[in-house]
Amino acid sequence: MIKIEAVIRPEMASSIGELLEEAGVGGYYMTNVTGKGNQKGVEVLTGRGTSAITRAAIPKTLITTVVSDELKDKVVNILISGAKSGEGSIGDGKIFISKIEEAVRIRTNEKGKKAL
Amino acid sequence: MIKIEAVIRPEMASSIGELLEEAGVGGYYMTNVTGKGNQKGVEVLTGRGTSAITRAAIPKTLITTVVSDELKDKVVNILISGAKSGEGSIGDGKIFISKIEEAVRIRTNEKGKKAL
Amino acid sequence: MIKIEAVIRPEMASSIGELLEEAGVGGYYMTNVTGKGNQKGVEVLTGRGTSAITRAAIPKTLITTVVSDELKDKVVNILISGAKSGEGSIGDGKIFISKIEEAVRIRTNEKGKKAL
Amino acid sequence: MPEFDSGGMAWMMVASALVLLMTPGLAFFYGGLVRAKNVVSTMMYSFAAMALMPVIWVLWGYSLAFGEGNAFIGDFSYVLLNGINMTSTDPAADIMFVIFQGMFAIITPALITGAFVERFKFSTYLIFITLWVTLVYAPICHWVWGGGWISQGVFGDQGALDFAGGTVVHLNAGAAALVAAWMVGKRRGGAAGTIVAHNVPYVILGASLLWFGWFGFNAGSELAADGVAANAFLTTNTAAAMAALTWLVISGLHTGKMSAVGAATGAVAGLVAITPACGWVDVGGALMIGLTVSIVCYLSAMAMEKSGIDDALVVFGVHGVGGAWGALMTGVFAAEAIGGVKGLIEGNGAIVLEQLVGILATFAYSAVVTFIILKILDVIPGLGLQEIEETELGGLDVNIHGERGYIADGAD
Amino acid sequence: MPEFDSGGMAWMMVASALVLLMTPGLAFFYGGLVRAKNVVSTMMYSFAAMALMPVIWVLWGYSLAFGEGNAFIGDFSYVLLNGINMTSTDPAADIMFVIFQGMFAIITPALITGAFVERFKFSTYLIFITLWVTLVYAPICHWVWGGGWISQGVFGDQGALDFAGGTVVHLNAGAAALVAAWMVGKRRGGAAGTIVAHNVPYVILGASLLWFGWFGFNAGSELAADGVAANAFLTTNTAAAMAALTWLVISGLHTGKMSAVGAATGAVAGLVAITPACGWVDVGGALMIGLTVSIVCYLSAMAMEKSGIDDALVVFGVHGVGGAWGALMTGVFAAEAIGGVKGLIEGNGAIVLEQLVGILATFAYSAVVTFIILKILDVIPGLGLQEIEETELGGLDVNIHGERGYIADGAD
Amino acid sequence: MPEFDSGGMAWMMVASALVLLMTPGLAFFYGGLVRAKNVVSTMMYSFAAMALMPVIWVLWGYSLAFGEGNAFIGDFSYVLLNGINMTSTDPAADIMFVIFQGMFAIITPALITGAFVERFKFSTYLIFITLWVTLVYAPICHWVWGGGWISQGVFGDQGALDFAGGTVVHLNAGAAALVAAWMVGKRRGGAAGTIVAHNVPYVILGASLLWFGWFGFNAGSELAADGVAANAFLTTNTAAAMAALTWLVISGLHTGKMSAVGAATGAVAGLVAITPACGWVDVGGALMIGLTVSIVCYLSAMAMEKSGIDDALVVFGVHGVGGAWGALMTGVFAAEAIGGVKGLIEGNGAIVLEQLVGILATFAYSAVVTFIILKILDVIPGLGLQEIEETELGGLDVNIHGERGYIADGAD
Ligand SMILES: Nc1ncnc2c1ncn2[C@@H]1O[C@H](COP(=O)(O)OP(=O)(O)O)[C@@H](O)[C@H]1O
Ligand SMILES: Nc1ncnc2c1ncn2[C@@H]1O[C@H](COP(=O)(O)OP(=O)(O)O)[C@@H](O)[C@H]1O
Ligand SMILES: Nc1ncnc2c1ncn2[C@@H]1O[C@H](COP(=O)(O)OP(=O)(O)O)[C@@H](O)[C@H]1O
Repeated sequence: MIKIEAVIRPEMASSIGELLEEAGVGGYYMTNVTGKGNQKGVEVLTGRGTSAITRAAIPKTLITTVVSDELKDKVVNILISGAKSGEGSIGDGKIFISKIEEAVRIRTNEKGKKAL
Repeated sequence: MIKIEAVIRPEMASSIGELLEEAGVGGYYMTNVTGKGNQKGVEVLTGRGTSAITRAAIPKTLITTVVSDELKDKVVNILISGAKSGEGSIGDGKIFISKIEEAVRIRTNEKGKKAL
Repeated sequence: MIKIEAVIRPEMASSIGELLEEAGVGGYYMTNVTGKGNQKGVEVLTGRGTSAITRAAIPKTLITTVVSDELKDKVVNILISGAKSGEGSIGDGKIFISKIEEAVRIRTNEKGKKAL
Repeated sequence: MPEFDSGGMAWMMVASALVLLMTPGLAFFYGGLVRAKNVVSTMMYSFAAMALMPVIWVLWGYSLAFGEGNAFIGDFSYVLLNGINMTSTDPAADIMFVIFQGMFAIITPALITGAFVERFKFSTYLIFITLWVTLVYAPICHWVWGGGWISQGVFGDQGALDFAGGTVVHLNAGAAALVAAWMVGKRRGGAAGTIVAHNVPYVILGASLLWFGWFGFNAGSELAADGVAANAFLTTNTAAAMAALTWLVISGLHTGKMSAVGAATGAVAGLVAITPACGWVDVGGALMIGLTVSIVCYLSAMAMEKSGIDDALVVFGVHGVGGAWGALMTGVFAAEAIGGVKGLIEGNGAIVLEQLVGILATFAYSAVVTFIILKILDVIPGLGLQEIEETELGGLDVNIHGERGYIADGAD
Repeated sequence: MPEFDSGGMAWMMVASALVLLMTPGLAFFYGGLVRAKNVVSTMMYSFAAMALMPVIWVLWGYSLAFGEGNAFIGDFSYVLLNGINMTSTDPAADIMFVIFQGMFAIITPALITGAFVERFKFSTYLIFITLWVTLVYAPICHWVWGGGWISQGVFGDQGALDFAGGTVVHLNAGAAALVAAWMVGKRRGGAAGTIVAHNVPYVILGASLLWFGWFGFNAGSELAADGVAANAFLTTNTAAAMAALTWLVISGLHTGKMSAVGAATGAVAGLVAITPACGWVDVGGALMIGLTVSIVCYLSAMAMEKSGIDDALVVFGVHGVGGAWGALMTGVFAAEAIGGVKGLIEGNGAIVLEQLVGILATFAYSAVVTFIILKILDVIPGLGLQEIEETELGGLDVNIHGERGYIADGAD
Repeated sequence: MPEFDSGGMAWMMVASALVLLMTPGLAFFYGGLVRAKNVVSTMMYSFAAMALMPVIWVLWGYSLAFGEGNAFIGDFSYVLLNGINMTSTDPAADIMFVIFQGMFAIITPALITGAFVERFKFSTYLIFITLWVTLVYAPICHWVWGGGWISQGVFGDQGALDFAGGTVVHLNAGAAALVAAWMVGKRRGGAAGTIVAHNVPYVILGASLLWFGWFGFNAGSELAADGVAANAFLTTNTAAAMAALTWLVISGLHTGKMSAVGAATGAVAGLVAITPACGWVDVGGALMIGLTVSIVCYLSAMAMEKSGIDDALVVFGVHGVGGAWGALMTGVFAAEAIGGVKGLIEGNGAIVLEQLVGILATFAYSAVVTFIILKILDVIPGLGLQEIEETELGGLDVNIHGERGYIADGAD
C-alpha cells in the first residue's frame, strides 16, 4: 500500500476529489495548509493599506489518499492532469509518495487492502 | 519507530487523546481535515435554502502519533475500540501505519526512542 | 528523498520558514495542528469564567518539507536551533523523518530530486 | 396606555428597534458560547423567535396580555389588533405600545434557549415557544403590566415594582430555563465542565448589542422621553458596568485569569438585575445592585455547574437568580426621590414583601406551566424533546439546518 | 419638503443613522454567503458605496433627484447643496431631507452587487455605481419622490404608491442586478448550485442589522414621528417576521432541513415587499404580504438557479421580484383607514394599474440604462467587467485588495 | 447645562446609546487588526473600559470634569452625582448630560489601547486608565467643555472651537498613545511591518459601528435635535465618506491594491477630523477636511511605520495627527452661516491661533502626564508595563484571559 499526498491549489480541491473517486480510490482526506516553493509568496498589504509586502504563506490544499500499489500510476496521472491550471503555472503543486505498512478500517477491524 | 495516523470523527477527538495517553504514547497531534470514503458526503443546502445537495467534505479529525514498534498493537487496538461510534457505523474512520526513520526532540536534541 | 516533519510553536513558524529556504530546501508547507506531549496542556476557563481546567489541545504548527537525503542533517540542525525557545523549554516540539519513494512536480511532470 | 408627543414617539420607535436588536445580540452571545458545530442551531433558536413571536403577538398574544380580561389573563378582544389602528381615538399610542411590548415577547422565549442549546429538537421548539408565550408569558405579563393582580398589590395599594421586566422577562425565562434544562436532558458527548466558548468575539459582540439594546428595554419602559427615562438609562449603564467589573475581578481572583466571557456575563447579570429597579433607584442603588448581583450570580453559576442539571449557558443562574435578586433589591433600594416609592432602606419593609410575592408567583407559575407544556410535547409521537444521539454528536447545524457555520476554501 | 419639530428631527436623525447601518448589514449578509476567498471583496462592494455615494450625493446626486427640473429629472440647482444651509428659511428640514435621502442612495447600488460578487472588476465597479446613481437612480427617484411623472398619476390624480422605496430602491436594484449578472458573466470554477455560504453567522448578523435598520428606512419615510410612522414600523416588523417564518417552513418542507440562510432571506424578502406598502396597509395586509412574498420569492429563487444567469446572491429573485410583488400588493391591500387611499380589496382597481405602471416603467428604464452603462464600460480599454480567470480563481480578496479575510496564527 | 424638551431628550438618549456602541465598534476594529492569538485581549482592553469608566464617572470623574472648580480642573462637589437627581430643579437635563459625557469617558481611554495592544499588562492597564481618566481626561475635558481656560479664549473672547471632541478625545488619546507605545516597548516576535490583520470583516464591522455611533458623538454634541445637529450629522457623514474614498484611492495608487483596511481607516480618520468641526463648517468644508485628512494621516501612518515606535494600530497617526489636523481645519473652514464663527477663509485668522493653543496645550499636557503615570506604574513592584516574553509570544488571550478567540470542533 502506498500513500499519495498532493499539494494543490485550493480551487482545484473539489474537482480533484471527484476525479480520485472515479479512479477508484477507497477514500481520501484533505487538509488546508500554506506552502512555499518556487512561487515565492503573495503580495499583501500591511499597516493601514500603506505598504505591500510578500508573504510566504500561500494557501494550498493537501490531499491524501492511501491506495494499493497497482493504483499508483493511475492516481498520479489523474492528479497531474487534474491539478494543472491551464497550461501549468508556477504553484500548481507537487505529489509525494511513500509506503504504508498497514491500514485498518475502524468500523470492521478489516486490515490491509480490504481496509482502503 | 512507527507513525500511526487515524482519521476519526471530530467528536471522538478528545476522548481518543486521553486513551492514547493512558496507553503510554509520548505525545500526539491532531489536525482537522475533511474526508470522503464509503460515507459519501453530507446533505447540505445551497442557494437560499432552496435545494439540497450532497457535499463530499465531511469534517474529520486526523490524529497522529509516533511510537516505538512495541506499542503498535496496543495503540491500534485502543484506536479501534475508542473511535467506534456505537456498534460501528459508516464513517468511523481508518488507521494508517508507516515507518519513521528518525525522531528528534528539539528541546534536548535527543534522538530515537528517547525523543518520543 | 526524505520527508522531514517538525511540530513547532506557532510563533516560530515564519522565521523557520525563512531558515529552511536559506538552507536550500525546494519548498515546504505548514499545517496548524494541536498537540500534546510533556507539555500537558494549557489552563483555560470554562463556564462563565468560573472555573479553570487544563485542555490538552495546545496549538502547534506542523512544518513539512521533502528534501534529498544529503540535506537531512543541515535541515534538522536548522530546525533544532531555529525552533528552540530561549534556552529550550517544554513544548518546543519534535522532528520526525521518513522515506519518500517518489516526488512529482505537477506543472512539469518532473520526477525525483528534480521535483523537489 | 400613554399618549405620545412627537419626542415620545421618536423615542419609543427607537426603543422598540433597540429591543428588537437584543435578540440578534442574544443569538451571538449564546452562539459564541457553544461549540462550532452548533452555532447555526443556537442562533436559529433566537432568530426563529424573531420570525414566530411577532406573528403570534398580533394574532392573539397582545390581546391575551393586554386585553381587559380579569386579574389573571386578558381576553380575545384585540385579536389581530382588532380596533387598534389609525382610526381609533389614540391610534399612535396604541400601535406604539403594541410594538414595544411585542419586542419583549420575542426576547423572553429566546432567553430560555440558552438552557437547552446543542440538543433541543428544533421542530418541537417552534411549538414549545408558541405554547409558552401564550400560556406562560401572556398571563404573567397581564399580572404585572396588564392591570392584573400583581400590579394591584397584595398587602397594600402599591403592587410589586417591576419597571422593565425583571420578573416578567428574566425571572420568568430563568424559571422556564431551569425546568427545560432538566426535562430535555443533558448534552451527550462533552461533560458540561469541559466545553469552552468556540468564539469569544461573538460573545463580546452579543453582550455589547444586548447592553446597547437594553437602553431601549429599560429607559423605553418609561414610555416617554423624560427625566425618569434618563434616570433609567443612567442606572442601567451604571449597574451593567459595575457588575461587569465585579465579575471580572472575582473571576480573576478565583481562577487567576481575567475572563472575557466572565466580564460579558457580568454585564448581562447587571442588566438583568437593574431591569426591575432602573426607574425606582438612584445611581448609588445601581452601583450596589451591580456589585451584589455579580457575586450572587457567580456563586449560582458555580452551583449550577455542580448541580447535575445541564443548564448549558447558565440561564437560570443569570436570568433566574439575577432577575429575582434584582426584584428583591428594587424593594431594598427604591428611593422616593426617584420613583415616588420608598424601599426598605428608606423604611418601607412592606414593598419587599410585595416583591417577594411577585418573585414567588412568577417562579412557581412559570416553572409549573413550562413543565406541563414540555411533558405533553415529550409524549406526543413525532415530537419529543431531545435530538437523537447521532444528530447531537455530529452537530445540529448540519443535521437539522443543512448548514455549517463556517466553511473554509479548499479542504472544506 | 417637511418642517421638523424637535421630536421629528430626533427621529429623522436616528432613522438616517439606521439606514446607513443597513449597508454594513448588507456587507455581512452578502459577505457570509460567498466563499471565504471573496469575503473582503464582497464587503468592499458595499463599503465602497458608503465611501463614494455620499460624496456624489452632495455634489450632484441630490440636485438631480430633487431639483425642480421637469417630470423626468431634476436639475443642477442644488449642486454642492447650494442654498441648503443654516441660512435658508427652513434649514433643518432641508438638510435633514438631504441626509435621509442620501442614505437611500448608498444602499441601492450596494444591493445590486449581490448579483455579480466574486467576479466583477472593482475599479470598473467604482465607475459603474457613479454612473448608475446619476443616470438610473436619480431620475427614478425624481419620478416617484421628486415630484416627477409617476407621483403625479397616470390614470388619475393618485400616482403609484411607494411609501419607502419598493420600486425606487428594490425593484430598481433588482432590475439592474438581473442585467448586470447576465452581462458580467458567470463565475468561473464553481457551478452556482454547489457553492454554500462560508459564514452563516455573518448572514444572520447581516439580516438582523438590515431588519433593525429597515425601521429607519420604512418608518423614517414618514418624515415625522407620528401615528403613520408607528403603523409603518408595525407593518414592517410583522411582514418581516411572517416572511421569515414562511420561508423557513417552505424550505423545511421542500428540502427536509430548516435553513438559517432561508429564514434570513425570508426576512429580507418580507422587508422588501412591505417597503412600498408599510404606510398604506394595516397589520392584516402586512401578514398577507409577508406570507405571499416568501412563496413568490422562493419560487423565483429556484427559477433563477436554473436560469443560466448567475445572479449569485439572488438579488433579482428577492429584490426585483419581491419589490414588484410588494408594489402590486400595496395596490391590493391599501386601506383607507391607514393612509387615506383605498386598494383593490376596498374596491379601487385603478390604483393597481398605477402600481403596474410604476413597476413596468422602473423595471424597463433601469434594465435598459444599466445595460447601456455596462456595455460602454465593457468596451472601454482598461476597464471591462469580469476579472481575469487567475484573479477570480485565486480569490478577489488577495488579488485585488491585498488582504485575506481570515488569518490564523502559525501556518498562515 | 441645557434644558431638554421631549424631542431633545429622545435624541440625547439615542445619541448616548450610539456613543456607547462605539466602544464595542472599536473593540472589533482593533480586534480585527491584531493577530488571532490576541483578539480577546485586544477586545478586552475596550470592554474593560466599558466596565470601569462608568463607575469612575459617577463616583468622581464627572465631578472633576464638570464641577465648578477653577480654570484647570473641577472639584468634588458632584461626587457620586451628589445633588444630580430627580429632585434637583432640572433633573432630566443634568442626568442626561452626565450620561452623554460619560460615554466619551469610555471611548477615549479605549482609543489609546491600539498603541500597545498585544503586549500591555492587563492588570496594570486597569490601573492606568483609572489614573488617566482622572488626571488627564477630566482636566482637559474641564478646560474645553467644563468652563475652563481653553473655552474662555486666550487671544480674544472666542475660545478654541471643538464641537464634539477633536482635541479632548482624539488628540488627547493620540498623544497618550504615542507616549504609551514608546514606554511600553515594542512587540516581540513579529516586526511591525510583517503583521497583517487577522480578520478583515471585523475591521469593517468595527469601522461601520464607529461610523454609525459617531452620529451620536457629533450630532449629539449639539445637545438638541435641531438644525445645527442636522448640519453636524451631514458634515460627519460627508467627511467620513470623502476620507474613506481618498484613502482607498491613495492606497490603490501607492500599493497597487485597494485595501479594505485602508478604506476603513480612512473613514475613521475622516470622522476624527470632522469631530471638532462638524458644527462649525458646511458640506464644502467637510469635503475638504475629509480629503486632506486622509492624505495627512496616510503620510503619518507611513512615517510611524518607520519611526521605531511600535504604535501598533497607528493611534497617534490617525487620532493624534488627524485630531490636530481637524482642529486646525476647523479654524480654517469655520463658516459664520453655520455656527456664527468665521474661520481663516472668511478672514478670521485669530481663531486659527486659538486652535493652535488648544492643540499644543492638549498635546503637551496629555503627553507629559501620561508619561508620568506610566513611569510610576512601571517601577511599582508587581505592576510593570509589558507582559513577559513567554506570555506575549504564546498570546495574551490564553495566558491572561484563559480563553482562545476561536476554537474549532475536533482537533481544537
Ligand atoms: N520540497 C517540498 N517539500 C514540501 N512541499 C513542497 C516542496 N516543494 C513545493 N512544495 C509545495 O508545493 C507547492 C507548489 O510548489 P511551487 O514550487 O510553488 O510550484 P511549482 O512546483 O509549480 O514550481 C508549494 O506551495 C509547497 O506547498
Ligand atoms: N484510502 C483512504 N485513504 C485516505 N483516507 C481514507 C481512505 N479511506 C477512507 N479514508 C478516510 O476515512 C474516513 C472514513 O472512511 P469511510 O469509508 O467513510 O468509513 P468506513 O471505513 O467506516 O466505511 C473518510 O472520511 C476518509 O477521510
Ligand atoms: N510521540 C509523538 N508523536 C507525535 N507528536 C508528538 C509526539 N511527542 C510530541 N509530539 C508533539 O510535539 C509537541 C511538543 O512535545 P512536548 O513533549 O510537549 O515537548 P518536549 O519535547 O519539549 O518535551 C507536542 O505538543 C506534540 O504535538
